[in-house]
Amino acid sequence: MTDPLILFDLLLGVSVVALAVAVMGARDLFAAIVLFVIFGLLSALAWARLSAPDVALAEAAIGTGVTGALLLKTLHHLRYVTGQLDQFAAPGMTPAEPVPMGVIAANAAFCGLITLGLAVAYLGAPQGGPGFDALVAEAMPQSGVEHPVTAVLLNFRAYDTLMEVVVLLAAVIAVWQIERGLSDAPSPDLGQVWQGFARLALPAIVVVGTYLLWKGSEAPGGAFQGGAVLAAVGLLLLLSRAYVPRPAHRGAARLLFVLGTGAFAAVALLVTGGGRVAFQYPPDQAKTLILLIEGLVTISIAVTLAALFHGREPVALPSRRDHHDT
Amino acid sequence: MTPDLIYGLTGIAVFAIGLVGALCAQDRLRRVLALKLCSVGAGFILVVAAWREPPASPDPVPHALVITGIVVMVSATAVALALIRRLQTLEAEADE
Amino acid sequence: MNNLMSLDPMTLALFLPLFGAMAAFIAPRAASVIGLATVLANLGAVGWLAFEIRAAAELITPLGGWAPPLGIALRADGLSVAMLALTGAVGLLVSFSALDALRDARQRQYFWPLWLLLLTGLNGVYLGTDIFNLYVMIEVIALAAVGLTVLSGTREAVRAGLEYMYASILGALLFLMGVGFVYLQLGRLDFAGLIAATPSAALSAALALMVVGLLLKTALFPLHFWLPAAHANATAPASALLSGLVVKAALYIFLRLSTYMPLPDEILVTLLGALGAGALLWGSVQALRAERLKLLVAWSTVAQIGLIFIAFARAGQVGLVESWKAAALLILAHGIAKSAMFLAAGRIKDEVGHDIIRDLDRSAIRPTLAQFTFALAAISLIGLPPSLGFIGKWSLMEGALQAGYWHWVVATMVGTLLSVAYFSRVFAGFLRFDRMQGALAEHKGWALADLAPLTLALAAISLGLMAAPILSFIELGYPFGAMP
Amino acid sequence: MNPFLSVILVILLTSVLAGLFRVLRGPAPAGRMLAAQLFGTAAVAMLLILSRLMQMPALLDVAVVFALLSAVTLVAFVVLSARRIG
Repeated sequence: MTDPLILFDLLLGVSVVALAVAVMGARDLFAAIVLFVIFGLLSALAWARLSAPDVALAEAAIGTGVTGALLLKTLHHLRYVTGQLDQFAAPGMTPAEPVPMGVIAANAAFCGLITLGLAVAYLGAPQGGPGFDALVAEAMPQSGVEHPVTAVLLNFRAYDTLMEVVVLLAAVIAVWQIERGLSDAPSPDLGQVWQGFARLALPAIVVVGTYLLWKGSEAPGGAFQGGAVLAAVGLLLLLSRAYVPRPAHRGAARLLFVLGTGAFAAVALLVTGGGRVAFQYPPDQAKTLILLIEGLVTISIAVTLAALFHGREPVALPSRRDHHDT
Repeated sequence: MTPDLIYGLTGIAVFAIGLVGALCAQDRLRRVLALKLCSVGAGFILVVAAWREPPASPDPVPHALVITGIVVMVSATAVALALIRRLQTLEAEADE
Repeated sequence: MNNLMSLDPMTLALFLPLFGAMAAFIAPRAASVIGLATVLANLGAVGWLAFEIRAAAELITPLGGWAPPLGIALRADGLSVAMLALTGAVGLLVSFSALDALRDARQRQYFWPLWLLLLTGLNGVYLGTDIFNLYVMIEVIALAAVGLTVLSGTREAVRAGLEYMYASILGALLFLMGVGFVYLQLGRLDFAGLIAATPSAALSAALALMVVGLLLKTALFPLHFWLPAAHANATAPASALLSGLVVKAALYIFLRLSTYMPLPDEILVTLLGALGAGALLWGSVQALRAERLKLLVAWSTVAQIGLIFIAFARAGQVGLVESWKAAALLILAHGIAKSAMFLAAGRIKDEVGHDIIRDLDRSAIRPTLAQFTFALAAISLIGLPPSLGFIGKWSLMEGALQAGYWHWVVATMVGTLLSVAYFSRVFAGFLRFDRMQGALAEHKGWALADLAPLTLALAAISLGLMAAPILSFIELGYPFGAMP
Repeated sequence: MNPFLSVILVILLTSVLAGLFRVLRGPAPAGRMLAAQLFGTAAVAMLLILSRLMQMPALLDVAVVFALLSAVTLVAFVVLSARRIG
């Protein structure tokens, strides 16, 4: 018996590939970014089809949502710097000499060969083969949470997750270091519509973000998805200039960036003793500790993602740069 | 034919398209897009590998790994984009 | 007290730099103090670990109490402790010289957190036993390293940093795809699972993806395109860290992987050696043509990486069990000597005001001690006795001769001659007094900042005398001997 | 299994693909963005159906996040693509 969903799967798979081609092929950069966002959402849909709601959430919120906003912001900045802000089209931003067709063909042939090899290897691998299923099932009762993905992220492989938060911290430090100066593209004054939208959307986003974090211990969701959704609040505040980062906020921002990583690492170290190694939470306190870590990590992720979107370290704005006087 | 087969081949194709883009694209922003495609392709493989025939629930470990990979990738993207913005500013200053 | 007693040095080596990085980021004014204290403490932890390894040969800590494959274990053996010690010691000396070399307050403020995060990532790689964990670690390293590359903020540095970033991300993603294929086939990701695996198409694909990703990260010819600009345009301490330590992380993972998942064919081993020979020639030729001192040093890194791959391939597949020792010796020698050389080059550039090789002899000011340091480091890189580099090359050629692989001997000889040639360009400049201008009173022969590079260069030379104990130490815990 | 719902899924997906034409051809960014918004809406619908078909209530949360994020992307677009004022 064939599942009637197979037709949907086939169509979705083909569309994902077609969109990937379109992202690379679209001449207009803005179109490429929009296509990329759609591509990300379609991939998330495919992952939902593969019974991976956590991954679909993370991809939709972080891989597509935050990334899409970052890309749009960068494109806007590039157009501003190169003085192309008034044009409709956004062809390539980098001065480039055309690549000879031969090189492209050679690369494509090379990648085609790789694809073929990977496909053969993939088809030869055991389908639905061995995995961690049994091990996870066995260890779940001692993990302190009910949702397996959360148990893996914050207990079984918490070391990976700590390092992932460290990557985020490294990114924000590097970004603050890289970008300096003030060159910020002007943004329009958002009128009444925005006021109404903000009144509705911001509380809704906060509620959803908190909800995702809260239910992470027993159902799909958790720190990363919740943090990314909460970061959307920061994005909106920054975009609308309802919040303008000031130099005086730098200290607080630094504290918030390291809060999650610091708390995570501190808990991991403090539980050692009495024969326990790092990250080995005492079983009866595991749930409390995991929730504590998740809560603090969520705050850090939200703030860090918003800061990554903002880009620069906050610096003093000279008074002459007032955008509303035009 | 099962979903894992379809999406597994999808993932490999997406990875390869990203690879072509990363090697050929000249535009800086588009190269970032190409790398993002590669990361989604790799995510597909892990999610597909975790999939089990419906009544059974999938293996949670690869799911956690993909979530980690997504967060790592957004960090790397943010740094690359910051470099692009900074570089464009510096080049614009040099042109003036 | 109970808490302290149950801490093991491996956990300390991971967490100390992490906490140091966070502290240095929160308190930018105290960053230098925090940084130095952390690097010292890290070296202490590594010393403790070395002490324990001498007794126990290998140490394993399953983090979280979950045994692999579900959990992630930290494992240390002779080789990983040697790499940790290299990182810790070179890192400490580079940190000292950073105190002087970074004069800009902004650079100081960001150097420390980024460098300590880099240290976290490096220590994590050397203690890791899980390939997905290694992926996350190489990303930590990549982001911190790119941040360090662009620390100087010049246009060239940012451009080089962006190229480096692309190469890094692509390398990491290839590695991640490989991880996916390993999971597909084996359903587990720890080293023990790799060792026990039987060969299959998916594993070969995984190995190919991971190796190509690592080669991109370690900049083996022809995937070296990002390295020279990135290393030449960074500030001196950053260059020393990037060239001396960062490329070694990917090399180390490659060494581990290639023994846990043996390359399926001898032709591939030869191919890697051939790429190494290509790197040796191409890097040397470019170094001969380089106009700037730092660029020359960066190109010589490309050549030396090639040499390490020749050392890896020197005795073919059968000899791999022995060949990794020659490669490991060369890695250690290059790490020490190259960081000394970059620091010395930075000192010369600081004092003279430029680093154009052609004009070096015309400078009014001769930083004598920095030049001496540069020469000492070059001796180790060229491979003159009794330096550590000499022992590495000797071991390389000995193995190649025993296996009857004359071509590797020839390649090494040619590479050595070329390295003599390109370093001589610099020496020629140092030794010419005839065009000296300016009064003798202005001459600064040496400064306190020369101490760190000099120590490194002296270590690169004198450690050659201790090659036998080093070799027996890296064999502890049989990093690769366990292979059938 | 409900074949009727599966058919609706396929139709929704096809309608989205038709909208891609506008994204590719442009020429105005606003048109492109609107097509993407249309897509966001359709994706929410598809997730709702999938959650029913696969008996996976968790997909409802994914749908909520999709809906919220498409609103945020729209704001980002409006702010960032607005041409210089004045």
